[in-house]
Amino acid sequence: MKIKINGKDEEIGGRSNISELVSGKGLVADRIVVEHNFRIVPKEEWQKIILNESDNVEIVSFVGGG
Amino acid sequence: MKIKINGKDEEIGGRSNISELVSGKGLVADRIVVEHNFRIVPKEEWQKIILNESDNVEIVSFVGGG
Amino acid sequence: MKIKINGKDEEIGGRSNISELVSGKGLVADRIVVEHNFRIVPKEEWQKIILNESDNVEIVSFVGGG
Amino acid sequence: MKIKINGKDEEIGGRSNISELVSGKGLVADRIVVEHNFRIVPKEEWQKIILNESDNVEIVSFVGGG
Amino acid sequence: MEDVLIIGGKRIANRLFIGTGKFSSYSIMRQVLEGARAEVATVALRRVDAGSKTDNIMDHIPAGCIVMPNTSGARNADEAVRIARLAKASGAGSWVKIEVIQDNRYLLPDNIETLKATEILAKEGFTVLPYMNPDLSVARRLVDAGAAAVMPLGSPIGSNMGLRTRELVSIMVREIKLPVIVDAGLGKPSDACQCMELGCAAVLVNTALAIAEDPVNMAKAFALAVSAGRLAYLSGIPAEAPGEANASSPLTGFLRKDS
Amino acid sequence: MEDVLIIGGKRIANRLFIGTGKFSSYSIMRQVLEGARAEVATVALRRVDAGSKTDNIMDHIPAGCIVMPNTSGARNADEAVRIARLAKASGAGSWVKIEVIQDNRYLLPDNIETLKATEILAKEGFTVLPYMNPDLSVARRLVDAGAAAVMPLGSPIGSNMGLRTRELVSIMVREIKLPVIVDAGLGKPSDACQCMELGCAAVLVNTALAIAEDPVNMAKAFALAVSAGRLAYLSGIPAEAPGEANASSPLTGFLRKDS
Amino acid sequence: MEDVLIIGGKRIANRLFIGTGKFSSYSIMRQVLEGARAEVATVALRRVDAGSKTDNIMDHIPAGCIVMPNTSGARNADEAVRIARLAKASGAGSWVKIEVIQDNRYLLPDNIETLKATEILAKEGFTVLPYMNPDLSVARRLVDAGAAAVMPLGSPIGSNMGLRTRELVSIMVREIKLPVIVDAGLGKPSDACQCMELGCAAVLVNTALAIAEDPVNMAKAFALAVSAGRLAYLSGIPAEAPGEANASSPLTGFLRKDS
Amino acid sequence: MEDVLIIGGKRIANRLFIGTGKFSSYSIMRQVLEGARAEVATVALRRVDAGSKTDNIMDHIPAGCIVMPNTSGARNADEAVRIARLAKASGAGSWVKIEVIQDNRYLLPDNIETLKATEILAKEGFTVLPYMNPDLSVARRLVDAGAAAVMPLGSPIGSNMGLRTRELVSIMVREIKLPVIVDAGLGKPSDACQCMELGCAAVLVNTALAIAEDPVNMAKAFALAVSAGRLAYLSGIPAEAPGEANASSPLTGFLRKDS
Repeated sequence: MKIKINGKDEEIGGRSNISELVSGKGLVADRIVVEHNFRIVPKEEWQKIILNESDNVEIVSFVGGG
Repeated sequence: MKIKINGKDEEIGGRSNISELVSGKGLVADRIVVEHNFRIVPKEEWQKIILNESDNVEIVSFVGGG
Repeated sequence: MKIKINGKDEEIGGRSNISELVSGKGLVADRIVVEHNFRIVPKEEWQKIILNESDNVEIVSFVGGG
Repeated sequence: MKIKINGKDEEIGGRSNISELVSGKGLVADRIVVEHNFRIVPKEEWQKIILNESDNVEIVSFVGGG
Repeated sequence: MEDVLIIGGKRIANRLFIGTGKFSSYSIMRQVLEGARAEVATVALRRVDAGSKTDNIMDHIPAGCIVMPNTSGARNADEAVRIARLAKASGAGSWVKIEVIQDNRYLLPDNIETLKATEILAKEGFTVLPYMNPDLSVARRLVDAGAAAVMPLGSPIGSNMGLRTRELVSIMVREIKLPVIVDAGLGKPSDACQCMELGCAAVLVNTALAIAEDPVNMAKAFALAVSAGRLAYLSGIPAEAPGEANASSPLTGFLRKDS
Repeated sequence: MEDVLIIGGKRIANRLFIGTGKFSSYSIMRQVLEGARAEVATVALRRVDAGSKTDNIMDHIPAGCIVMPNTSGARNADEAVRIARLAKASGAGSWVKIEVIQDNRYLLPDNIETLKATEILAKEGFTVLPYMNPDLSVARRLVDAGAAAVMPLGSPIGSNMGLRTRELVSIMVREIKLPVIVDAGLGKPSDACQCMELGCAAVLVNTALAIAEDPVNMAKAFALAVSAGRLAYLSGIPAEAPGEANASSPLTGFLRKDS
Repeated sequence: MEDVLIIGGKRIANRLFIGTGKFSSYSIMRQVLEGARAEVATVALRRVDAGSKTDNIMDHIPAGCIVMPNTSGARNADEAVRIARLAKASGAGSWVKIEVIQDNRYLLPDNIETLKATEILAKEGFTVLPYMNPDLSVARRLVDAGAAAVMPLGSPIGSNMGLRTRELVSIMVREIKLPVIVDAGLGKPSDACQCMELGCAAVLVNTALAIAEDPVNMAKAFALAVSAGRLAYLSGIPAEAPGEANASSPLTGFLRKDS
Repeated sequence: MEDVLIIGGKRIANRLFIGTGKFSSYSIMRQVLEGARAEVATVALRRVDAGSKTDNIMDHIPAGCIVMPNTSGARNADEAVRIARLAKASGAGSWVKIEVIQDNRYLLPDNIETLKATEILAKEGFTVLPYMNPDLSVARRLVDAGAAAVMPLGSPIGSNMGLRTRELVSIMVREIKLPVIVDAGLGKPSDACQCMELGCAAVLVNTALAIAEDPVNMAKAFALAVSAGRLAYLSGIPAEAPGEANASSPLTGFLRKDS
C-alpha cells in the first residue's frame, strides 16, 4: 500500500494505524504532531485511525528557527 | 429644486440641463468635466440631461498636483 | 591701592595679605586656589604674601563642566 | 666612480656631465628634471656640471597621480 | 547607445518627472517644466468653484509633455478609479498616477487599495503608475495587475528627507522587471542622483522644486543630477572599498635621503 | 549671473577637478579629461627609470587644463617642498597639491607637516592647495599661511566611501573664507553632488573614474553631478521637514459621497 | 514605575525576544536564552525524518520562557494557518509568529497573505504576531484583524544590516496602538538600542547572536542594549541640535591676561 | 575574564565617563553619578565671585570617583597649562582633560595647541586626556607626547548629533595603541553603544544627560549601553551581509501539497 509521508511516497505493508506507523519509524510520540489527510490527529486517536492507500501523512516537530 | 453640486446642496430654480448649470455658474466648458449621478457626461450630452431633485453633480478640472 | 582680581580692577584699602583678601570677600579657603601674579600660592603662604599696587590675583574653584 | 642615481648606487665610467648621464640612459631631456645634490639644475647648466664620486642625482618626470 | 525609458508606449528621454503642485504661479511652473525639459508632469483634479475663471493649468504645460493626472484625494480604490476616469474624460490622455491615501498625517499610500485600483484601471486601458509603500510582494502583484511602472516613496510627501527607504527600493529594482520610479520625499539633487545610481528608472519630484528659493534653477539642478545618476549607473559604479585606502598616485619610496 | 571659481588668479568654470592616476592608458585619461571638460588635473612626480621611453603624460593633458602636481610620496614638509620645487622646474606651472602622508595604511594626511609645507611654498609664490584631514583650526592656519584653497578628505583615498566627514567639512565651509574642495574618497556622482550642495567650491575625483567600467562616461556623470549640486546650492535648498508630511496636491475633501 | 510589556495577556519584562535558529547546539542555545534571561523565544516546525532521535528543542528552552512558533516555510496564508495549527497541537501554546514568504532571495514577507493568515488565526484564539514589511496601512489592518503586535523588518533576515527601515518603522510606532517589534536584520546591540529609543516595544534577534564568536555574551550585550534603549525612551531623549555647539562648561572669559 | 580599562595607573571598570556641566542642581548631578556608578567625572575651574558661598561641587562627587578637571576656557596651550596647574593645586589630583578651543561657534578643539599643552603637562606628571579633532597623525603625536588616552569628538559639544566622525575615529581605534575615548556630541545611548562596538575604550557624556527629562535614568541608560557595546565588541560582532538574506529558520520545502 502506498501512502505519502512528509511529501514522499512510501510503501507500507499491511494494515496499520498511525501509532504503528510512528513507532515503526522509531519516533517518540512526545511532542510530535501528526496530520492525517490535512487534519491534525490528537494522540488519543492514533490507534483508531487506519491508513489507506494514497493517504497523506505529515509528521512534524519543533526545531530551532527565528 | 435642491441638487448636490460638488458636495454641497444648492437650490436651483426651474428646469435646467447641465449646459445651463455650467454656464450659469460662469464656468467655461473647455476642459471641465461633469459627472452626473456618478456617471461622466460627455459634453455633447450636456444639453440633453435635465437635472432632477436630489441629483448629484460634480464639476471638476485640473489643478497643480504632485 | 588698586589690584586686579579675577580680571577686574578693585580698590583695596591699606596693607593686606592674601588671607585677608580671601576672608574679606567672604570666601572659604577650602578648595579655593589663589594665583598671585601668575604663580599659584599654597595656602600656607597666604599670610606671608602682602599685596602691592597693580598685583594680579586670580581666585578660582571647581564648578560643573563637561 | 660611484654615484647615487634615483636612490640606487650606480657605477659610471670616467668623467661625465649631467647631459651625458641623461642621454646615456636613453632619456629625453624634454620635461625631465634633474636634481643634483639636492639642487635643481636648469637644463642650460647640464653640460657644465661634472659628476663626482658620491654625488646624489635625482631624475624625475610626471606620471599620473591623484 | 541611446538610453530611453519606455512607458505606456511612449519614449521618455528625461527621467526627471515633475509634479506641478505648490508653485507660486503657473508661469513659474511652466518655466520649471521648460527649464528642466520635463517630459512627464503630474496634475491633480479638483472641484471647480462657481464663477472661478482661474487659469487652466493645461494651457501652461509645454506641448509634448505627457500629463499624468494623479488620484490624490482618493481614500480607496473606488474613489481612485472614479477620479482616474474623470481625468481621462477631461482629455488628459490615459496615464494615471494612482494615489490612495487614508493616512492624513504622513500621507502614506494604502498598498492594498492601490493594488485594486491598478487592476481595474489597467484593464480599462489606462497606463497605470501606482504610488506605493515600498514592498516587494506588492510590487510583484502590481506587475501582474498590469501596472506600467511602480512608484515607491523615498520618504513622506513634502518632507525633503530623501531616500529613507533605500534598502527596500533597491531590492525592488533588482527583483522587479518594471521601471521603478521613486516618488515623494526627495529633497536635493543628490537624493535623486542616488536613486538613479541604484538603478531606478526615474524619479518624481515636486515639493523640493516648488519651495526652493529659485524653483527654475533647482529644477535644472535636479535634471542634471538625474542624468548624472543614470549615466553613472550605466557606467558601472565601483563598490565601496572599506578597510585600507588605495593610493591613486604611485606609492614607491621617493626622494628619501636613505633610499 | 556667471558662477566662476577663482583660484590663484585663474577662472575655473568646471568645479570637477580630476586626478590622473590609475587609468589604464593615457588615451583613456585624455578622453576622461576631455569628456568631463576638466579644467584642473593633478599629476604626480616620479623617478625616471633608465631607458624608459614611456609616453609623456603632459602630452595627453588637453591644452588649457591647469596642471596641479601633487607631492605624493612626501612624508614630511621638507620632502613636499622639494617635490613641489621639482614639479615647478618641470614646467608644470606654480600650482601644487600638498600631500604629506606618513600613514601607509589609510593614507591619511599629516596636517602639521602639511601646514609647514604650505607656509614655505605659499611664500615662494606657489598656488598651494593642501590635502588635509578636516579640521577647522588647521584650516584657519592654512588660510593664514597663504593657501589658495583647503582640500579636506571625504574618506580614505581610493575607498569610494563618499563623504564620511560631512559634519566637519560642512563646518569648514561655513567658517572658512577660502574655497573648500573635497578631495579623496568620493565614489559616486551623488557623493560629489552632496559636497557641492553643502557649499563646497569643488571636488577632486580620481579612483572612482579610473576603476569604473566606463571611465569616460563616469567622468561625464560626475561633471553633471557637480553642476547639479552647485546649481542647487545657489538655488536655495529647502531644509528637511521631518515630522508630518506636506501634501503636494490640494488636500480638500474630494468626491466623497458624504461630502 | 514598573515597565512591563503585555502581549496576549502575558507580562513580559525582557524586551529582547530571541530566535533559536542556527545555533551550533541546543546547549549553546540554552545558554543564550538563560544568559539573556529571554522571556520569549521563537521556534520553527519541521518534518521529522524517519528514525531521527534528535534531541527535542523544547527540552532546552528554559522553563517560563514563552515559546512562539513561527510559520516559516509558508508561502501563503493557508500554509501559515496549517503550520500554526500544527504548532498549537504540538503543545507550544497559542502564540504564533506569522511568516509568509514567497521571495526566496531577500526573504521579504508577503503582507497581503500575512494579513489573511492573521485574520483567521486571531479568530481562532491565537496570539498572533505577524512579521511584516513595514507599512502603516497594512499595520492598521493587522490591528483590526486582531494581531497582538506587529513585527516590521529592520532589514533582510540574517543580513545584520540594522534598522534600514527607520523612517517607516518610526511612523508605525507613532501611529499604531499595538506594540511594534522590530524583527529581522538587527546586527549589533546599537541597532537594537536604536529601535527601542524610537519607541519600539521589543526586538527579535537571532542571526546576530547565532553567528557571533561568543553567542552567549553577545546575547547579554543585546539584552543590555535593549534595556538601555527602553530606559532612554522613557527618560525623554533630547533632540539633535544641529547648527552651533552648546558648551557643557561655563564659557565666560577666563584667565585672559586682558580680561 | 575581567575587562578593565587602565588609565594613569587607575583601574576603571565603568567605561562611561560623565561630565558635570549643566545639571539643574548638584543633587541631581550626584544622583546621576551614583546611578550610573560613574568612576570618572569631569569638572571645570572658574573664577569665584566675591561673597559666593555656593556649594562646593567636590562635596557632591561620590567618593572614589576620579575627578578629571578640564581646561575649558583655554584658548591656547599656555592657558590650558595654567588652568591645569591651578586645578591640580586645588587638590583634584593629577588627571586633566585638555580642552583648547578658539572656535566659539562650534567649539571645535585646536589640535596644535592641544598637542603643545599635552607635551608640557605630561612631562609635569599629569595624566593627560586631550580632547581633539579626530586626526590620526595628531593622535600619533599625542601618543609620543605622553598622553594617557586620546579623546576625539563625535560631533560638536552639546549637539547630540552622535558619532558623525565614525570613519576617522574608527581608523584611530585600529591604529592607536592608547585608549580612544569619544568625547562630545553623543546624544543617545545607541550612539555610545556604537562607539564601544567600534572598539573605543570609553565615552564621555554630559549634555545628553543634563538636558534629558530624567537625567538619572538617562545616565543609567547610557551606562547599560556602554556595557552592551563593550561586551559586543569583545564577543565578535558579525559583519553586515548585504546582498541576499540568510534564513534563520530551515528553508526546506515544507507542507506543500505538491511536495
